[in-house]
Amino acid sequence: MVEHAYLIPLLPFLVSLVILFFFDEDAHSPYAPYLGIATMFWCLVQSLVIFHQASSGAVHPWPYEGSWEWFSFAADSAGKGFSAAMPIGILIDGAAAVMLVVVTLVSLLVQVYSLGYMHGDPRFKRYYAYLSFFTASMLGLVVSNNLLVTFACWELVGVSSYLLIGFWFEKPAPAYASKKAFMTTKLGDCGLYVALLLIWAKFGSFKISMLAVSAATPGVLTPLAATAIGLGILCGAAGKSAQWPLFIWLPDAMEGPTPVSALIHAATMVAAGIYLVAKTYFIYAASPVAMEAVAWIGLITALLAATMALVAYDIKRVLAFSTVSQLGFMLCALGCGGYTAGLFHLTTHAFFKALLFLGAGSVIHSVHTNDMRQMGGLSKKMPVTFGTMFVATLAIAGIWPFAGYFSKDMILERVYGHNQVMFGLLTFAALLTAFYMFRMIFLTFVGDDRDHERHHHAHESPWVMLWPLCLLAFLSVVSGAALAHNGFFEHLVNYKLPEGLMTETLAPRLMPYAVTALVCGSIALSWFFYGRNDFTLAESLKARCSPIFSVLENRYGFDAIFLSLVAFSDRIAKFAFWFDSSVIDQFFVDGWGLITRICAELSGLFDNLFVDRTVDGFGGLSMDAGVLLRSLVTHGQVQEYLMYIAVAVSLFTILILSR
Amino acid sequence: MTLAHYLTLSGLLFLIGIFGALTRRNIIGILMSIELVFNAANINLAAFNHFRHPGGVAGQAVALFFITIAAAEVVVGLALVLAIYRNTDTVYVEEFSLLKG
Amino acid sequence: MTAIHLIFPEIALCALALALMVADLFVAPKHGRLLYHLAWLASIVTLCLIGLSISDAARYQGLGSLWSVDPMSQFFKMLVLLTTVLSLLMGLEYKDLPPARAGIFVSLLMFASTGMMLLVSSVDLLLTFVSLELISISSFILTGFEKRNPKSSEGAIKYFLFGAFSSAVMAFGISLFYGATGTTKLLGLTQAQTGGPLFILGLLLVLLGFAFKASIAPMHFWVPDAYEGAPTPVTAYLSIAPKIATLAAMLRLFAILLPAKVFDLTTLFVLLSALTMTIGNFTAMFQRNVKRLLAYSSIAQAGYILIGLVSGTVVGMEGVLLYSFIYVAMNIGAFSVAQAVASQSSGADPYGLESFDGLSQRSFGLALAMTFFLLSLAGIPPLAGFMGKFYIFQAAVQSGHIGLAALGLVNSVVSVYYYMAIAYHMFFKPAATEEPLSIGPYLYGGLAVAVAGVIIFGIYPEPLIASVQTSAQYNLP
Amino acid sequence: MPILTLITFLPIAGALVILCLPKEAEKPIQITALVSAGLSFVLSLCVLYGFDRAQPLMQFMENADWIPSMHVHYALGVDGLSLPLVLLTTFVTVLALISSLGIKERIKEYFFWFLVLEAGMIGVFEALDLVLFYVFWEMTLVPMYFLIGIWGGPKKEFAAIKFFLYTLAGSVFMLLAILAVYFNSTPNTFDMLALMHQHVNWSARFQILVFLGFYFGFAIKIPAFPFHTWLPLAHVEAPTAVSVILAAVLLKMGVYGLMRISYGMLPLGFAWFIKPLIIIATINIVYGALCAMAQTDMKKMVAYSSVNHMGYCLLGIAGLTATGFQGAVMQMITHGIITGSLFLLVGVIYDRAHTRDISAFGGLAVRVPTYAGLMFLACFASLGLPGLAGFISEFFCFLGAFQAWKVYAAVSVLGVLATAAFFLRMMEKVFLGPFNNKWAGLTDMNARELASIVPLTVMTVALGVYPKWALDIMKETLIYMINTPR
Amino acid sequence: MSFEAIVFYSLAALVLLSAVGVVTHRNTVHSSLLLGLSLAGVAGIFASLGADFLFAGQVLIYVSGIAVLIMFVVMLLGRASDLHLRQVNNQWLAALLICCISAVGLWRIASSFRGLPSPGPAKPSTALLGRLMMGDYAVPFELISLVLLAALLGAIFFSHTEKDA
Repeated sequence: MVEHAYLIPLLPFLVSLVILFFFDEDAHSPYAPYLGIATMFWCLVQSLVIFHQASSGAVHPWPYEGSWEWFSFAADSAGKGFSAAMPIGILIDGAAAVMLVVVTLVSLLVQVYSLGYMHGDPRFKRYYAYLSFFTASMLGLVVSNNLLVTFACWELVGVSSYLLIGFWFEKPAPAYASKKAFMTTKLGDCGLYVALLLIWAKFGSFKISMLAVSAATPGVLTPLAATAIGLGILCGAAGKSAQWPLFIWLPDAMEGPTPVSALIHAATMVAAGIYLVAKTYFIYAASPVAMEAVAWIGLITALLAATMALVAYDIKRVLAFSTVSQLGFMLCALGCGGYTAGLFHLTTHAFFKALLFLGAGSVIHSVHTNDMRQMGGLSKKMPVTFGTMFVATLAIAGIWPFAGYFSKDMILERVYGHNQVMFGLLTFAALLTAFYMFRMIFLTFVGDDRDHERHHHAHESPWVMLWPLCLLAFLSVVSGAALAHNGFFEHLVNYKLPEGLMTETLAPRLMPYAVTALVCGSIALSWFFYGRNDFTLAESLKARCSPIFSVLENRYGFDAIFLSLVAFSDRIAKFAFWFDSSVIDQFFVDGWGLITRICAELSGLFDNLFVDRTVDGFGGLSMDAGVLLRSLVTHGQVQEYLMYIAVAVSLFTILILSR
Repeated sequence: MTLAHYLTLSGLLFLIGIFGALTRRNIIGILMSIELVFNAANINLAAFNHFRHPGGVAGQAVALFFITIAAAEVVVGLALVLAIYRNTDTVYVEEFSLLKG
Repeated sequence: MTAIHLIFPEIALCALALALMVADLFVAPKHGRLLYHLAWLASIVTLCLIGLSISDAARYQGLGSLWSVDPMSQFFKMLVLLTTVLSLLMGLEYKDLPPARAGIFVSLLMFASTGMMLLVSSVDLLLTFVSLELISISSFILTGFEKRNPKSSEGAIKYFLFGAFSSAVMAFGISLFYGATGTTKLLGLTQAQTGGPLFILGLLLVLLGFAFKASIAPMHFWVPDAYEGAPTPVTAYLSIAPKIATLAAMLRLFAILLPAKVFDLTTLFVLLSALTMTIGNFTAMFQRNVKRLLAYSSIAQAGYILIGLVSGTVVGMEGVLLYSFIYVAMNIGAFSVAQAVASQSSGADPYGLESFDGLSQRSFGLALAMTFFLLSLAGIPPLAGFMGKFYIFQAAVQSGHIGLAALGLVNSVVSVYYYMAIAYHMFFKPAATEEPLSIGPYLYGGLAVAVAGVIIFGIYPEPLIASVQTSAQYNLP
Repeated sequence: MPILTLITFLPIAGALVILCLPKEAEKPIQITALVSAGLSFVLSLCVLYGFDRAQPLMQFMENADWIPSMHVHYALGVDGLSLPLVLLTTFVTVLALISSLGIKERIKEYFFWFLVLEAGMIGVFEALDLVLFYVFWEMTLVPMYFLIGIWGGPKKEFAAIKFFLYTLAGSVFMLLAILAVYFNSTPNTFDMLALMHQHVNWSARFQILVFLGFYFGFAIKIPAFPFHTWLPLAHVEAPTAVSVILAAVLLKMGVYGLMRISYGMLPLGFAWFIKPLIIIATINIVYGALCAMAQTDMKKMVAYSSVNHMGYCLLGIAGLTATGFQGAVMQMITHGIITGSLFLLVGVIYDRAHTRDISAFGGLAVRVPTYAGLMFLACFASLGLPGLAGFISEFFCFLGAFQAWKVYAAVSVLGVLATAAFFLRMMEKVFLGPFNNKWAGLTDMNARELASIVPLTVMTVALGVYPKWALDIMKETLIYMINTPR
Repeated sequence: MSFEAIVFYSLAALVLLSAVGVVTHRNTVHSSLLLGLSLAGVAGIFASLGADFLFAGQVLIYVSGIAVLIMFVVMLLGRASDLHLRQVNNQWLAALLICCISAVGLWRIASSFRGLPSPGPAKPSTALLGRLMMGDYAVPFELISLVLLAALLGAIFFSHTEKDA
C-alpha cells in the first residue's frame, strides 16, 4: 500500500479538477461533495493502512521512499554545467504517516460536516473543489521527498487558504483577510525561499533523504550555513504556522467559513510550519542558534497569543489565538529538542482543535453570531455540541486522561530539561490556556442566555454536522493515551537526536501532577470570573486594568505595525513610480528633447514645432533661449546666408596665416 | 612692378566685391559686386600668367572663359530680376520673404 | 582634340537637347507633352550609349585631355541620366509647368545633365567650372520655371545669388590654383606644387564652390528655399543629380589630392560632414512643408555621403557610389509621392504635412511606398537605404572614423523623428477627404521603379554592390 | 526543405497576399493572416518534432551567400536557446491574431503589419549572421510603430514614436558594435557562430566597448533599468494583441541577444559587466515591482510587472551558471505565456468597460466567473505560484544567481513579495468585495476571447506541472554554453 | 617712379576707387556707371600685363556689354524712391570685419611674391590663345556656347510676357 502513497495527494487533486470543471455550479448537484468525500474516505483508508504498516514495522526499508524524475535541468558544479535530475516522489516516515492520517481524517470529517454547514451556498461545488485542492496540496506537502515540491505544495496550500478565507468574497472583510493571510505568509516564505536557495548552494540537492545524509557528514554543513538555513525555514514556518511576529493573519483568517478554519487554520495547514521544521530537523540539529531561535519564537508566541485570547469575545478568534498559542507550544518543543513531543502535540491538537472549531461552527450555525457576549446558556439547546466541545476543552487544558494531557506533559517535560525559565513561562501559558478555554465554554454554554432572541432560535445542528464532532471527541479522549502508550508514538516517529542535544535532565516526577493541579486552579479561577453568571468581577478587573486590556485587544500593536509597513511600502511604491515617470523618463525624453532643441536652435531654422504637440518634454523648456538664438539668424535672408560663406572664406585665409 | 602689386590690387578688388555682395540691398548691386569678384579673379589669372607662367597662355584663356561665364550669369540674373520685379515689384532682397525655413 | 570619342554620350545628349529645342518651334504648344516623351527617350538613348561604353571599356574608356572616362564616371553618368529620366516622368504629371515652354524645359534639363556628365568626368578645373556653370545656369532657370508662382521666382533668385556668389569665389580660387601650379589640370599635380598657401587657399575656395553645389553646410542655405520654390520635378532633379555629380567630382579631387598629401583635408571634411548631417537633420525636424523637409533631409543625406568620402578608402568610395545610387531611388520616390499628394490637395499649402493626412486611407499603396522611401532614407532595414548607410558606416569604422560613424548613426535616429512625422500624418491622422488618390501612369511607372529599387536592393544588394565595386575604379596615374 | 526560411517568410507571404486584397474583404484578410501565421506555427512544431534534444549545437541550419562582397550570409539555425523562443513567437502570434479578430477598423493594414512583425521576430531568433540579425531586429520596429500608433490608446502617437526612437537609438549602437566586431575578426565575418571563437584575439578593452554597444541595444529592448521607460507607455497605449506581442516576444529579443551575442562573443566584456548587470537585475526586480504597486491602471501594472519579470531573466544570466541560464530562458518562455494572457485578459475587460482603472471595479468575480478564474490563474502564475509556469523559471533564475550573488539574490526575493502584493491588491479590488452595480451589464468572455486565452492558460499550467517538456529542449545547449571554454 | 608704375598706380586707383563707389554709392545708376569705369580700369591692367586679347575681350564684353546691360536694367527698374533708401543693409560692419580678416590672409599671400619681377615684356598671345581654344580647350569652349545658349534661353523665357497668362 505504501508504494501507492502517491495516490493520496493525487486523487484529491484530480477530484478537485473534476469537480471544478465537470460539475454544474447552479444545480446544487449532490454529487460534487460526495465525490470529494468518497475520495477522502479512500485516502483515509489508505493512510490508515500505511499507518498500520508503519507502526507494525511491515515496511522495509523504513522510512519508505519512492522517487521518480520530475524533470532534469542544467545545474552547475564547480563552474561546469551538467544535467541534474529533479526528483519528485514520496517519503513516508513516521511523522508523515501520522500526518497523513490526521490530514485525511480531519479533512474527511470537515467535508462531511460541511454538507450541513455549507448547505445552500451558491458556490457549494466550488467549495468542495477548493477543499479537495487544499487537501491534495497539504498531503503533497506531507509526503513529498523533495523540498522544492514541498515548497510548491506549501505555496499551494497558501493559495487554497487564500481562496477559502476569501470564499465569501462579496463581503469586504473576507476579501481583505484572504489577501492579508496570503501576503503575511508570503513574507515568511521569502525566508524559506532564501533557505531553499542556500540549501541548493550547500547541498546541490533538494531530496530530503540526501540532505539528511549530507548534513550528517562532517564538513558539509557549516554552523553558519545551518543557522542561516534554519532561520530561513523558521521564517517560513512562522508565516505559515502564524508565529510571532507573523501571527497577525490568523485571527483575521477566521472570516472564512468555519469548517475551513477547522481544517486549515487549526488542524492542518498551520501545522505545516511545525511539520516542515520537523522534516528539516537535521539542519537545526547542526545549529544550536537556530534551535534556540525556534524555541524562543515558539515560547513568545505561545505566551502572547494566550494573553490575547483572554480578552477576545469572538468565539472563533479565541480559538484562533488558542491555535497560535498551541502552535507556539509545538515549536517551542521542537526548539528544545522535543521532536517527538512537538509532533505528538501536533497530532492531538489537530483532533481537539478541529473539534473546537467545528463545535464553534455548530454554535455559529445555530445562533448566527460569533460574539460570545450574545450567547450563553446554550448547553441546554445544544447538548451534543456542548458535550463534545467540553471534552475538547478539557483536552486542550491538559486534564488527564484527555489527549492534551499527554502531549502537553511531554512538551513541558522536554522544555524543563532544556531550560527551566522557559519551562516556567510555558507552564504559565498552559495555565492561561486552561483559563481562556474555560472562559469560552462558560460564556458560550453556561449561565443565562444573554440574547433571548438568538437563544430562542438556537437549535442543535443536524446530525451530519454532529457525528464528526462525536468522532473527534472520541479521538480527543483516547488518542493521547493510545499513542503515548508504551512510547508508541516516539517509536513511530523515531528521530534520533545527535548526542549534543540529548539533554537527559529528567523532570521531577511530581511535575505532571503539579501542573495538572495548577491547571485545575486556573479553571477554577475562570469559573470564578465567568462561570457564575456574574461578570462584575471580570468587569471591574477590566476597568481597573484597562490599559493592559486595550493592549491585548489591539494585539500588542502588531497589526498596526504591519499596517504601517504596508502603508510605508505603498509610499515607497508611489515614490518609485514618481521617480520613474518624473525623473528617469523625463531625463531621457526631456534630455533628448533638450539636445534636440539646442541643436535646432543652433542650426537656427525652425518655425513650427511639430514636436510640441507630440513630445511632452519639449513644452517645459525655456523659450527665451530660443528667441535669443533665433534673433541671431533671421529667416530667408540671402545676404545673411552669404555671410556664412564669407565667414568661411575668411576662416580659410586665417587657416593659411597659421601655416 | 612686381606680382605682389597685382595680387594686392586683385585682393582688394575681391574684398570690395565681397563687401558689396554682403551689404548691397539691391539685387543689381549684388550682381555688380559679384562682377567685381570675377574681375579680381581675372586680374589674378593675367598676372600669374605674366609673372609666373609666361610660357603658356592658359591663364589668359581661363580668364576669357570667366569673362564669358560672368556675362552669361549677368544675363540670367538680370532676366530673373526682371521676372521677379514683375511679380513682386521690388528689387530689394530682404523683401523676398515667401520662403522661410 | 584628344580622345573626343570618349565623350560621345555627352555630345549625343547635347545634340538631342538642341534638337528638342528646335523641335519646340514645330510642335504646337498643346502637344508639349510630346517633347517630354522625346526627352526621356533621348536620355535613355544616352543611357544606352553609356552602357555601350561600359561594355566595351577598352574602346570607350580612357583618359582624354581634360576628362577621364572610367567606370566611376560612367556609373555616375548613368545615375544622372536615370534621375533625368525619372524627373522627366514626374514632369509629365506635373500640372503647373507651362506646356508651351516644354521645349525650353526639357532642353535645359538635358543641358544640365550634359554638364553633370562632363563634371563627373572632368579632370581639369576649367572644365569643371564650366560644367558647373552650365548646371547652375540651367538650374536657376528651371527653378524659376513657374513664372506665375512668386515662390518659384523667389527661390530662383535666391538660388541665383548664392550660385553667382559662390561661383565668383570659386573663380577666384581657380585663379589662385592656377597661380600656384601654372595649370588648371588636376592630373599631374606634384607635391612641389601643392604645398604653398596660395595653392591651399585656392583649393579651399574651389571646394567652397563644390560644397555649394553639393549643399554641404555651411553652403546649404539656398537649398530649402530653392527646393521649395522650384517645380517639384525640378526639385527632385536638383536634390539628386547635381548633388551626386558634385560629390563624384569631389571624389575624384580627393582621389588625386589625398595621395599627394597636400594638407589634411580629412579633418575639415569630417567636421563638414558632421555639421552637414546634424544641421540637416535637426532643422528638418521642424519643417511643416514636405518639400522643405525633404530639402533638409537631402542636406543630411549629403552629410552621410561625405562620411564615405572622408574615409578615403576604396570601401568608402564604393560606399559613396552605392549610397548615391540608392539615394536616387529613394529621393525621387519621396518627391514623386509628394507631388502626387500635392496635386490632389485642397489645403492652403499643397505641400504642407497636412496634405498627407490619412493618405493610407486614400491610397494604402502610395502611403506604403512613401513609408518605404522614408524608412529607406532613415536607414531602416531591410530597405536599400540601410545597405547604403551600412556600407558607408562600415567604411568609416574601417578607416577609424568611429566617432563620425556614431554621430551618423545618432543622426539617423534623429532623422527617424521627422520621417516618421510624415508617416504620422499618412497613417495616424484622419483623411480630410475619403476620395481615393489616383496617380498618373508615368508617375506610377517612376514610383514603381523607385519602390523596386528601394526594396530589391535592400533585400538583395549584391548585384548593386558588385557593380559598385567594379565601378569604383578611376583612371589616374 | 528550408523549413526555417518557410517559418520566417510565410507571414511575409501572407502579408503580401493581404496587400493585394481589397480592404473591404475583411474575412479573407483575417483568414489569410490566420492561415499564414498558423502554418508558420505548425511548421515550427515540425521543427520541434525533428529537433534533437541531446544535441547542443545548431540544427536545421541553412546557409547561403547573401551579400558575398560584404561577407554577409543568409544563415539560419535553431538550437536549444532559440527554438523555444521561435515556438513562443509563432504560438503567441497565432493567439494574438485570434484576439485581433475583434479589431474593427483598418483591418487590412493591421494584419499586414502584424504579419511583417511576426516575420521580423522569428527572424531575430533564427538568424546566425549579425547583419541578418540586425535586419530582422529593425524589421520589427516599423510594424510596431504603426500598430501602436494607429490602433493604440489616447496617447498612441507619442507612445509609438517614443518606442521607435528609443529602440532605434539603442540599435544603432548595436550596429556600431557589429561593425567593430566584423573588422576585428580574422577573417572578417559576420557569422555569429564563427565569431564565438574570435574573442581570444580581442583585448578586454575592445570587448568592453563592443559589449556596451550591444548592451545599449539589448538593454532598451529588455528593458533594463534605466532604459525601461518606453515600456509602460508603449504597453498601455498599444492595442491588446500588440501589447501581448510586445511583452511576450519583443522583450525577449533583448535577453536573447544578451545571451547569444554578448555572452557568446564577448566573454571578457561580459565578465566586466557582470557586477553592473546583477545590480541592474536587482533594480529591475525590486523597482519594477514597486512601480507596479503604485499603478491604478491594470495594463500599466502588468507592464511594470514585465520590467520586474525581465529582471529575473537578467538575474539568471548574471549568475553565469547553467541553472541561471536555464532560468532565464525558461523565464522568457513563461513570461511570454503568462504576461501574454494577462494582457489579453486586461484587454477583455477594457473592451467591455472601457476603463482599466483598478478602483473602478469591484466584486466582478460574481458576474464574470470564467474571466475571474482565468485572471486569478494568470496573476498567480505571474507572481510565481508553484505548479504554474512562472515558478520554476523564477526559481531557477534565483538558484543560478544565488550561487554567485547571495546578497543580490536575497534582496531580489523582496521583488517576489512586492509582485504578490500588487497582484493580490488588483485581484481584491477588481474581483472581490461588494459587487459594483455599475457593471451589472458585464458579460463573460466570448468564444473568440476564450480561444485566444485558454491555450495560454493551458500552457501555463502544463509548463508549471511538467516543465520537463520545455527544459529538455534547452538544457543541453545551455550546458554547452556554460561549458564552452572561455 | 617709372612710367610703368605710374600707369599701374593710376589704373589701380581707378579700379579700386570706382569699385568702392560701386558698392557704396546710394544711386544705383551711378553705381553702374562706376562699374563700367572700374571694368575699363581692369582692361587697362590687362593691357599692362600684355594680355592684349584679354584687354579686347574685357572692353568688348564687360565694358560695352555687361556694364551697359546692367545700366539699362537699372534704369528700367529704377524708382525715384530708391534714391532716398539706404542701399546698404545693417550688416555692413560685420562684412567689413570679415573683409579685414580676409585682407590679412590675402596680404600675406601677395607679399610672398614681392620679389618676383616681371619676366620681361609680354609677347603677343592672341595666336596662342586661338590655338589653345581650338585645341585642348575646345570642349570647354564649346560648352561655353552651351552656357550662353542656356542663359539666352533663360533670358528669353523670363523676359517673355506670357500671352496665355
